[in-house]
Amino acid sequence: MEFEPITLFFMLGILAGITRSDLKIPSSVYDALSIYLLLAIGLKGGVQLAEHATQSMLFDSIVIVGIACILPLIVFSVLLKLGKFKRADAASIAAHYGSVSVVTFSLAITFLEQLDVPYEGFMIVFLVLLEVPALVIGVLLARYGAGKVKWGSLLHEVFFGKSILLLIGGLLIGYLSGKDGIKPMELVFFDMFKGALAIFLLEMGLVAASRIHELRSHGLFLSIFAIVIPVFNSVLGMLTAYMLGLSLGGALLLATLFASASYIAAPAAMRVAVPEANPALSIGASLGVTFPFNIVLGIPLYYWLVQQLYL
Amino acid sequence: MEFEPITLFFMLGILAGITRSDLKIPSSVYDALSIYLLLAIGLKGGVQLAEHATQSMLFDSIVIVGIACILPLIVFSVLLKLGKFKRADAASIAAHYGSVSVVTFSLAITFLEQLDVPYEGFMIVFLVLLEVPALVIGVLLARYGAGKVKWGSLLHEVFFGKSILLLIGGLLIGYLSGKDGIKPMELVFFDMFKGALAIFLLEMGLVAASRIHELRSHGLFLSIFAIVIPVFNSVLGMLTAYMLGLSLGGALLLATLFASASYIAAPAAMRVAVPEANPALSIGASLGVTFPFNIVLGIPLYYWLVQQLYL
Amino acid sequence: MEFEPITLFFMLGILAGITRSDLKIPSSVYDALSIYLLLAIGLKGGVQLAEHATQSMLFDSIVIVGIACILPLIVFSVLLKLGKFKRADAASIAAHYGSVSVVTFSLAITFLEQLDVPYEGFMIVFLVLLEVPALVIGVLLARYGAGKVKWGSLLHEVFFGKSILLLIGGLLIGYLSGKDGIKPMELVFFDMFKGALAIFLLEMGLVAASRIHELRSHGLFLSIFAIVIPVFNSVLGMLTAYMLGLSLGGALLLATLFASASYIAAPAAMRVAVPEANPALSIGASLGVTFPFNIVLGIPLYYWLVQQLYL
Amino acid sequence: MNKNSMQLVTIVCEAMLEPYLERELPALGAEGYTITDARGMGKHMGKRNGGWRKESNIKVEVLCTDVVAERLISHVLSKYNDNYALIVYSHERTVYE
Amino acid sequence: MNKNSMQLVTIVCEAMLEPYLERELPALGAEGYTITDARGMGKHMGKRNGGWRKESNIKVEVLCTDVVAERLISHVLSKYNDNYALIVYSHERTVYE
Amino acid sequence: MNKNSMQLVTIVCEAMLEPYLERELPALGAEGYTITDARGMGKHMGKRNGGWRKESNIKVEVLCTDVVAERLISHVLSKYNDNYALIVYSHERTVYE
Ligand SMILES: Nc1ncnc2c1ncn2[C@@H]1O[C@H](COP(=O)(O)O)[C@@H](O)[C@H]1O
Ligand SMILES: Nc1ncnc2c1ncn2[C@@H]1O[C@H](COP(=O)(O)O)[C@@H](O)[C@H]1O
Ligand SMILES: Nc1ncnc2c1ncn2[C@@H]1O[C@H](COP(=O)(O)O)[C@@H](O)[C@H]1O
Ligand code: NA
Ligand code: NA
Ligand code: NA
Repeated sequence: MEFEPITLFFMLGILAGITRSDLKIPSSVYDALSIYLLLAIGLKGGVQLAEHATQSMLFDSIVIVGIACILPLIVFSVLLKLGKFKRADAASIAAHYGSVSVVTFSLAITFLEQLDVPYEGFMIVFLVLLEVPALVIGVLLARYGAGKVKWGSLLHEVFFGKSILLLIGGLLIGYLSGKDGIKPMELVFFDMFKGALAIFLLEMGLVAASRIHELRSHGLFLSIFAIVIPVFNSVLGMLTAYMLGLSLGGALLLATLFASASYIAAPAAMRVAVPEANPALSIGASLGVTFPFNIVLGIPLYYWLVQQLYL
Repeated sequence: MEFEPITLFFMLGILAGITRSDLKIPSSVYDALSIYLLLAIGLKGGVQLAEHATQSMLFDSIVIVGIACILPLIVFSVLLKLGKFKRADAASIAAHYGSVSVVTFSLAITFLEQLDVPYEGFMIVFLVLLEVPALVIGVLLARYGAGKVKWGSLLHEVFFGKSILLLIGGLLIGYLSGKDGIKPMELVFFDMFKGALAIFLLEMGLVAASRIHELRSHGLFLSIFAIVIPVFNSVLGMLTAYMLGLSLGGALLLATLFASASYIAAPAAMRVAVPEANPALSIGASLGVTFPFNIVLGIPLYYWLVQQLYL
Repeated sequence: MEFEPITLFFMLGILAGITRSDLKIPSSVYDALSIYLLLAIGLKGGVQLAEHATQSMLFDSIVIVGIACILPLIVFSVLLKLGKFKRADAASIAAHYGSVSVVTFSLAITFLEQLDVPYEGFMIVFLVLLEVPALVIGVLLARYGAGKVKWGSLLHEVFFGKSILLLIGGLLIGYLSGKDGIKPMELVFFDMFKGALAIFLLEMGLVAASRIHELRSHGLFLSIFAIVIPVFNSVLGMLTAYMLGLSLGGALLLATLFASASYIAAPAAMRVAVPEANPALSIGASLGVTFPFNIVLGIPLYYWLVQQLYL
Repeated sequence: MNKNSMQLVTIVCEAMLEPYLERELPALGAEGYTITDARGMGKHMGKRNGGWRKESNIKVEVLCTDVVAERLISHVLSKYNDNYALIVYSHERTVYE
Repeated sequence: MNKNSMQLVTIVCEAMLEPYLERELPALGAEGYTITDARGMGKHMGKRNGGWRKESNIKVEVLCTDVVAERLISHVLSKYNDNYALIVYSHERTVYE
Repeated sequence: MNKNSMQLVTIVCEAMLEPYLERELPALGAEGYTITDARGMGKHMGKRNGGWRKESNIKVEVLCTDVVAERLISHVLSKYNDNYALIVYSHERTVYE
């Protein structure tokens, strides 16, 4: 049996977390790695975009964002009706699951590259486009008929928050510099990517291990939710991709985007815009359950599903 | 049109700074990057020196340092007479503009390598030599006829301050190890250089954006000063290079050295030796105006000027 | 004369330390580098193990660990009888010298690779095996006939302390992924190793320079001790290797393992289990004297000795 | 060397409130503040710990007059105490100039 | 805005004691604590400075009742003062809710 | 458990003063000190903020007798207050041994 080392790094982190090892990744290293990963992903997308941008991308984008907007609405109803969650909590969790996780996306790319499966280079554009709308919908759901929204703070938090800024910034730099301009930096931003991701996942394992404990209230319901919803969303994603005529690799990436839950941009935005929501619930579910699930089982599962669809 | 990605990284940092994004490069990462850049520049110079040291270097050095000592005197008079600055402030700013910026120098090297223009490898020696004298002159100007100078603290601050220590240390290590000895470290210290510089410039953009605000008093005068003086100094630099028979590439490097203003060694040294000078003025000018100017417009301008001179 | 750049980096750190330069490697960078080095060493060992594991390794391990257990007993008697140290201090120092230093080991590997001398890839397994037993023996020596031992805390500290966890974790990941699985990470974990080690040694020089001052009491005795004992232990190590039929490279590595003294795992473990021991003595000796000695003179000396043995 | 008696108000809260407090404290009359990074545990932990690492608190200290202290404290409590991890305390201090 | 008078107990000690204190303080009745990283020098420096960099202290602050304060202080002193670098002090503080 | 009443002197200043204070405080009679990294704003900000990032202050705390406190405070104020960002305050504290 073959093991994917990146997943093993994640598991080592989990192990260190649950055995209460004194292993700690300094928070500045964590910050540095996340800045690096966001920039690298953006640059990669930008270079690809400069070479392979297609006419149909605009149409594809509109369809994908449209369908993606349904996700938080479904999640919200499930939590409110079935889960008996408070309105604010349901809305906040919906925003997390409607938005996306850059690291999960990176792992799907790594997964495809390991198997030599091609994919559309411009998928990174969808990553950027999908990050934001669910956050806005989450706030609207929380505030519907109640209280006023600090839209100014929220939009600022979202658009000038570091995830979007670095992704779009990287995208633009990659696009403007092109493949040749980026060449002297390829070593750092492209070739080192997988190694850096491995160290980042070690840390993510440590964090995820500490997050699972937070699912004290609503624990069972949320845990099941945090596995069922991603699978459901992934199916929606691959069907959308199939419909739009994306390649098999592209379908896996879109499925993974839909399935992934945000744990960086969404918590920050919700803490500002819906502060009465309990962040332990949303982060516990997205980071403590969904992220590990996607990394270890989800991506291979979605790949298998996509293969059936593309037979 | 072609864009240089490193400059784009700097602009992304500026943008993040002025939009008050939450993007922050942890200070330990900034420190680590600056240690890395200083060492890498030193090593590169040392290896080159081991291979290409020439007899005329000593003579060249004396001429260059001699001419460089005139720079702070000119700057000082301009500030005192035209700008009506306080003696201490004029002296401190003169020290900043007489000394040099390692990062600006690195960008000029990157600029030449992008265009495949050769340059004298030993230029790095001049970088080291030019860092110090202006600081001493600055202190003398501030103290002339007044107060006593803590020369002990100052000299210690300058020679065992990390910039000089790492530059000279790297130079020696590179020189003693030679090209073959350094080979197993080339990947880290040479090939990764440009990528690391890009991330560093992202941070420099953030810092520069926060520094420009400090030019409240004397703002207009200092802003013009911070653009005119570098151009003037660069011309002095390229004439010196021409006179000494350096190559076109070498002339651009010397022009850039003369044009650049220190924002690491000089602030630290002036804070110790001339504490009554207002650091907001000198850092606001050197880091908030001159550094961005040199990075974005200055180096291409100096290159164009050098080309005219070397026709 | 040829200089090894890594040693020069260490000396630059020492120089910065004793001249009280303001050069400081941020502690988070130090932590990040040590995590990286431990993982990289582990991965390297794991990949080699997957390819070259031999039947005789189990037997070799038992012999090596058995002989290694004698080391702390000798050290303990020397300190107690000859050095008139307190029981707790003697036991704690014995634990440090019985255990091993991962960085010293890395340098021995680098030394062999520079000279193109082959070695058994599975030596890293002995590194892991030798880290622990001396710590247990140290505690037993301190507690013999007195007080009770918090074995729970101690064993947890040792086995889930980050050194062992990362070494064993890296070993397992390397073993499970194999050479091909690790390939996309080779750049980061293998090719960058020597450069990262150089920066780490710069910091180690700074730390070592600050540690030597701590040898105030017992200073002379401990300083001599900290040079004689490693040489003695190295001879024991190379004889063991010779006896077991290891290669010349393997013998140098085992000699270095025996000669090296722990300065990460042992201090942490002793602080928990034998808190009345004075850590300034053990760290002063192991980090302030033995580590520099091994890096600069020890490894070449052991190599010369091993060559005589393997003539 | 002048001596003044002033209140030292200490606010320990989630790090994400830093930019907000930085804007609000001076507006409420604080002439300065000092911030240090902190981590901690309190009664509301788990229920409203918003940071996504344990190490995500800040400690904000403000030296100010009694009047300003009163104003800062009641502002911070009324605006943030319901939804954010927070603790506020104060004491008199002698300040030298 | 309620005011209570409480003790603020401050413990400055080696960073390696953090996990131990984190377990023991709540068990002794502390309802919360705040920790910041610190570095320093004291009388026992050199003799028992266990960290292997200078920057290895922590400052632990606990707001609590007099009874709990007494308990924390005597526990910490009796358990750790002999073998670890440590200093403990306290003062009254007004806490607002 | 002995109780002593001592002054806790707090100095918040530019980080670059750390090596100077480290040498001067013990010479003036301090038996120890604790330093934490801090950032902040004050009246002189902009006019003499020498650090080249916002995060460049330190907070130095010294527990000492009244006499030493007086000495430290007047030394620090007279030597550094003119040209460096700085604030100094103190209060009595109960120290346990
Ligand atoms: N009793 C206490 N003593 C010291 N610090 C406390 C105490 N209670 C809370 N804190 C600090 O205030 C933060 C927020 O507290 P809470 O809102 O109770 O979770 C905690 O993370 C601690 O840093
Ligand atoms: N007089 C003092 N004032 C402030 N902090 C102190 C004092 N004495 C000791 N400390 C702190 O307590 C730690 C341990 O002190 P000690 O056990 O005396 O070495 C030191 O590293 C300082 O951080
Ligand atoms: N009123 C205040 N309250 C708390 N900290 C202050 C206050 N004023 C100044 N500081 C701190 O002292 C430093 C120097 O102050 P200043 O010299 O006024 O710029 C600031 O950066 C703050 O960290
Ligand atoms: Na999603
Ligand atoms: Na210059
Ligand atoms: Na050993």
